[in-house]
Amino acid sequence: MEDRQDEHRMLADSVRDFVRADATLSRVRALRETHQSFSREAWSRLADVGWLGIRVPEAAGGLDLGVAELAIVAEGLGRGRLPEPFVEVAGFAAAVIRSGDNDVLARDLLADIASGRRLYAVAWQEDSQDASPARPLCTVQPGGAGPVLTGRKILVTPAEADAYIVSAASADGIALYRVAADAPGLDVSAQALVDGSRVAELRLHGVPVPDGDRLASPGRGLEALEHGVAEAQVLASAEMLGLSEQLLALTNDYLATRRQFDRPLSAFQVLRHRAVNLYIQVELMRAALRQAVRVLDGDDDLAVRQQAASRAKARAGSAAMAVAREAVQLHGAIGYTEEADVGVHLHRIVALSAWLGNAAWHRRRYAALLPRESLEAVS
Amino acid sequence: MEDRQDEHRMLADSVRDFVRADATLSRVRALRETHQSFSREAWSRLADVGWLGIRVPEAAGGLDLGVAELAIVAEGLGRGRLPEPFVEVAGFAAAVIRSGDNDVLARDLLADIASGRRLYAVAWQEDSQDASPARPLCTVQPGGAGPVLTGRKILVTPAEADAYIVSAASADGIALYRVAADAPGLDVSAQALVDGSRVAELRLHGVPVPDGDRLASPGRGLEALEHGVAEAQVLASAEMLGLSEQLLALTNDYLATRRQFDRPLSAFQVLRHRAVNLYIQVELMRAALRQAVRVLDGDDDLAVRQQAASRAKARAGSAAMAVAREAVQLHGAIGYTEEADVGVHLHRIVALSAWLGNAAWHRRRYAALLPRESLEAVS
Amino acid sequence: MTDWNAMSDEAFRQAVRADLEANYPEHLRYPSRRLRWQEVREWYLDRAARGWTAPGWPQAFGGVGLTPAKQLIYIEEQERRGVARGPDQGVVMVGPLLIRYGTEAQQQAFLPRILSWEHIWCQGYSEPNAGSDLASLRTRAVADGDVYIVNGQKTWTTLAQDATHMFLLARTDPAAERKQEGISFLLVDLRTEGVHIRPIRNIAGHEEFCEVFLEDVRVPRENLVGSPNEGWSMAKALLGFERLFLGSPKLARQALGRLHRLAAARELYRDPGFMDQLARLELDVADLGEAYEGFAEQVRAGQPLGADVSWLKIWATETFDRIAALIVASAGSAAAIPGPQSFGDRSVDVLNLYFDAMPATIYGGSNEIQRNILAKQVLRLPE
Amino acid sequence: MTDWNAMSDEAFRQAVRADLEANYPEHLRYPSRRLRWQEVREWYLDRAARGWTAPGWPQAFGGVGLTPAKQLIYIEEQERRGVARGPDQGVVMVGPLLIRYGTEAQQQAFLPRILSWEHIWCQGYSEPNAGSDLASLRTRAVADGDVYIVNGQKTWTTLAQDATHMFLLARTDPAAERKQEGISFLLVDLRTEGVHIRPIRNIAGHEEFCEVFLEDVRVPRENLVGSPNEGWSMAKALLGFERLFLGSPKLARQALGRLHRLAAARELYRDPGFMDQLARLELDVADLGEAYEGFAEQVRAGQPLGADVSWLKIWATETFDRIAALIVASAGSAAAIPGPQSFGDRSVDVLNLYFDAMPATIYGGSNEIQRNILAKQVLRLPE
Repeated sequence: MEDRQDEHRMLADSVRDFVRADATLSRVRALRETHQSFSREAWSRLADVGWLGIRVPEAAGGLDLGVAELAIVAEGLGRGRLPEPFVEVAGFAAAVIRSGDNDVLARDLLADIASGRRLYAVAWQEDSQDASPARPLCTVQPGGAGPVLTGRKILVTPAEADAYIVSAASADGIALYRVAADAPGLDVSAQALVDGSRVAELRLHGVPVPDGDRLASPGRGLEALEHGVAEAQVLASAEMLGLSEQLLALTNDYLATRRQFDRPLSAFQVLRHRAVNLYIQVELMRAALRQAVRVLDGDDDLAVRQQAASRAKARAGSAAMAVAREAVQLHGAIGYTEEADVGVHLHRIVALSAWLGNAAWHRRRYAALLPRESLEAVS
Repeated sequence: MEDRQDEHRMLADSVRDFVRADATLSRVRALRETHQSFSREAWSRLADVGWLGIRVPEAAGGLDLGVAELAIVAEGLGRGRLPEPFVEVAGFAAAVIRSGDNDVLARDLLADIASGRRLYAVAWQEDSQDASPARPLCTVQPGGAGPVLTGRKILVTPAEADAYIVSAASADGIALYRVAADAPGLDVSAQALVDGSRVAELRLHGVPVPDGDRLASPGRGLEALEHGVAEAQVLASAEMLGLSEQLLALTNDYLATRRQFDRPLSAFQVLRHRAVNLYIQVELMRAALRQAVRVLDGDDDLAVRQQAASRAKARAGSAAMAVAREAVQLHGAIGYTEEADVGVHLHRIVALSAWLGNAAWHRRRYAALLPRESLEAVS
Repeated sequence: MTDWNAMSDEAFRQAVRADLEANYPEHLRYPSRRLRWQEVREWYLDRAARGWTAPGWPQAFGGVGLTPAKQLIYIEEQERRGVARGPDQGVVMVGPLLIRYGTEAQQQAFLPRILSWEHIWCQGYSEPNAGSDLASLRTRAVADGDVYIVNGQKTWTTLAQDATHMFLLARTDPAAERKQEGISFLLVDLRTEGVHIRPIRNIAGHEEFCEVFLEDVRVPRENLVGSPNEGWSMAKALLGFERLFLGSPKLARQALGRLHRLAAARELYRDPGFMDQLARLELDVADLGEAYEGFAEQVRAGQPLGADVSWLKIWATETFDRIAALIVASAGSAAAIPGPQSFGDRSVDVLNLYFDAMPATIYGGSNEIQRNILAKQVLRLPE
Repeated sequence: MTDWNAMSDEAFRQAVRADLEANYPEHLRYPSRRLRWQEVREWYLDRAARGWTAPGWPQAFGGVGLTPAKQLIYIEEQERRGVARGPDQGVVMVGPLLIRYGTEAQQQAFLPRILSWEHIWCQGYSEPNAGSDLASLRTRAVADGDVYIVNGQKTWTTLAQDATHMFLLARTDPAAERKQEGISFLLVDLRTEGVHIRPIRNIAGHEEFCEVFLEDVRVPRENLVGSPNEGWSMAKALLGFERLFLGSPKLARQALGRLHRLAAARELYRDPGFMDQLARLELDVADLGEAYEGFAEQVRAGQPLGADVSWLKIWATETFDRIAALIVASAGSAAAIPGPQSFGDRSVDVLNLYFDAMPATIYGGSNEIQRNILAKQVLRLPE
């Protein structure tokens, strides 16, 4: 226990050193002028330090660690606002791949992820309103030369993935397939989100998927997806925690150094108390995340994991949005300019809090999963 | 217009003088130790200055003025926290009586109200959850010697009324009857509310109601009741405005005079800003009330009046509760004692905001009455 | 010439409305960001040709000479139509300044060119490190023969890149006892040597305002307005009923309309939880509108506005902000997509109002400053 | 004698739970107000007879000598059972004070009588006009021969009407440079001449605290604890992990349970608007509980609590307050009725927690003071 805490502290320190050495914010700004959302070179460096393989089995070249370690990295990268799609690939895609039932394919894909050689993106969403993967319209059907996928996926992130993990309905349930970005019958169009990340819309016009590309059979696909979504929700919460910590730090620095009426802004009691309110929001995010990580590393029951994920993401979504909005206000006019660092963090928070269910959606799922009978007891 | 404004200012001034001359707060406290919620003697004084007859036609000895004038008095009495049931009787009961279709009985009852001779209370409610009078279980049925009332009414205020205006369902609709407090077959039990006012539970076991006691026929009863409820909702909002104004004044006085760390509390920016937030709540109540009064004095359409009433009471209910809670907090420990005046106002706000639909109920009714089609226009 | 003031309010309103509906172009209605001069130029020149650049100026100076009541109607109808705001500092600020304090020569030199849009003015008040605190104004103007030599930096200058002139406050007496004193009003041609303009990109990626650097800029002494060292008192005196507009329900209503469009597109009217939030905001806007009317009545009656109008600005901008936040929260995962996007057959921009709401609580005196003002001047709480 | 500390945490928890379930009377569970001594006397005397008055004191002084970790479990189980708080200032404050700073004579005179409840102590810190500001303490103690003569007034003294003794802070050196200095700790028998106790009725109508007037009260010099003029440092040093309890989720959980009872009675679970509000509060309490656990782990590990624990108190009390407000808002017109009332076959008190939530944000260092502390000591914002 003590040992693990020390290891975690060392991991957090090395993430901090990593982002400090990287000009993350200027890279985010520079990428905006391109049609890229991240740098392959920076991605390789993430592979070099091993973090892309945290959830990858040792046999596939990974570290085979837990959600706890992944969350520490996500939080630290969020604090530094690294533009690379760490949570999307090393978190979400890796978790979905691990949860499938095609061990051979999974090992290849996970090895790709750990080595940084290839990036995978999960293509599950079809409707921007629904954050549940349970009802895809995309289908897998027998074709002349084997099964083919037909349908449409949206908000697939990162758009620049080398291949996609696509969910599709069949008579027997939902299956998952690996589809290469240059597969025949696949149209990919990309668009930039508010944070500069790029998402793809996939149009699948009878894309052939040989059996070897089936990552999860119809009996397993939905569960694999749900496990992956829950893990990604927790990791997005971890990244939002890091982003919010940094916003709090930026805001406190600004208040302490900027002067008005011959005093630092931080001398004004109203601003002091509002900074404290931000701090409380950050601590609440930390508490919710801590609990969710413990559940994900300790409990296999999907409903329990989903509730913990919803709890973390409901808190992170609302708290991070509140922190971001207030950080802009406390920065005054400066906070509204593109050159202020707060905006760079805010954009990412807007994107992450909308991803995989926003706070309102998660609050409802959390409430739906609450056991109600015993709750009157203490009254 | 100018003249009317001057008249209103004079009326407000005389209400202020009236409550200043009356030891209202100590009367509220003294009444708590008795089984009375108000003083008949003070009631006579309200009759003497004419305010009980503001909405009573001249033929019945009243002033035949509008809701505007009644609201000014309600606000001023609220500010002084007069314990007498002005809104309940001179507002609610008088409005219901005016809206009935038995002119002979109405004139008698309104004359009673204007003169202060007798008090009437509207007995419409049967369920503490439902603030709509449209579905009484209490019935009027033919009895041996004429129609009789059977049923139960709750939260009838004031409990000490000389007679009640009781709503009852018949095959043809809802009718209203005058029932004397000592009528045969009527059990009255009273209980004190949080503000020290007393409400009655009526149990009607075949109470005979001769035709002359029918204030509104089945075709008219519900509408009369609804008109009265809408007017009472607006007047309760006016009283809550007055109560909140006084809480703001008490709080500002306290902040300005009480010293801590060698400065008046009002020197602390956090407390200054919070006092401003209370002020904004009070101004919002004023705006909503202004609009509602204009509608009630100018538009006969029931749905329009109900929407205006809901708007006023939704705002008053939530704003006054917020002001009261924060006034206690800003008074510190002193605010939590019974001897502090804030509590006396807070108790009345808790009671009034729960009466005739609380803020949440009124927000929902307001939303249900919104026309939605045209709303997209400006986007 | 029509005597507009003689018309009934309602007749005037109908006339304005008809004009705007007939002439204001559809594609410029309710723009999703502050438009640049070239985008609104045609409309404003057309209006200028018809003599309507300055509805509020006296007729003697080329204005329409509307009463405050009629001006309000004119503005309300523009808001109703969704008319884009032009670079109006010349009309709103410089005109009234020169009419009140300017020399005849200044009036003749500048007023007609404001009316014709030959000159486009921007405001030079804000400086880095002196947002709400004018006492720490650092731009200096030193008299040297028949010019002032101006050095300093202005910031948050709205659309300076489109302007030809700037009216600015500069410190002319560094020794003045109170720091609000010793400040003068100068009119500066932006083509003068030493002026450098750098647009600032905002958090939404638009270039709405600029930094303006002034390095040894030579400004003719005749471009000083009014008495030297009394610039700040003049600037304050110019704040007339325009302060009302900071509390206009316009932006909140626009946001509410947007929320309804999204609600209709996503069938949120069937969601009682959403309806509870919507009802709250509907009431917030309704009460804002009613309170605004109360202050507008004062203006119409020719009464000056008190410091209490500050609460309207707080409520208007914070309500706008809450609605913008609910738009984002109601868009699901589409909230991450910038710009207009399709929801069924409707197009909705989810994020632009969210960003627009941010400066609203900061500019025009931040809401923190407004609360300071209310605590001091309205509640009169001792410090 | 059982070595409780040697037991596993879980075994200890089960033992405590079993004991409380067997022995703590049902009718005293989750009282709706602070109970008076005569109401809880029997339970606490019974516990005293079994040697459990002071779980945290060292065994050498008659305590159970539990480790902090075990004490926490003991407290959690009491909260779980809804055990009413007794007049525990003797156990919580006076005991640790005397054990650390008292003379052997003081220890022998007072500690056994605390353990037996022969003495019931109340705290004399707060004064009128010195709520959060101890520097303006006015009660004075002047040495005169072998006594101090004490004059002053204490207030917000919880249940002083049930107490036999008060430990108080009094100014003994009015000339001290810093106003926090020159203050001493005195032990006062409330039966001494010149002591007058007046209960204060609170906003809910209960007499929970008192004013205590001290007029020429003669206190033996041997009742001064520790060094003269160092009372305030001692008082601060006594604040150990008890500060954690100000942030306990207990009250918020109790209120949430009440809300559920009302929701079940009024069928609010079918109301999606209500459910949205409920979900928010459920999460607020869940995250409070998790954060509390984080601090409790520190205590269990024997680490001192930092100033950051203040945020827990803010969140705990404000969450409690929000839940209490939703209870009121969910009760419809029944919210005006004080005391327990029937909803179908359930009895619910709608208002008492609403009133209970009010002092929670004020006492124990108001939430404003807690925010000041966090800004200064945790965020380290310059003033």
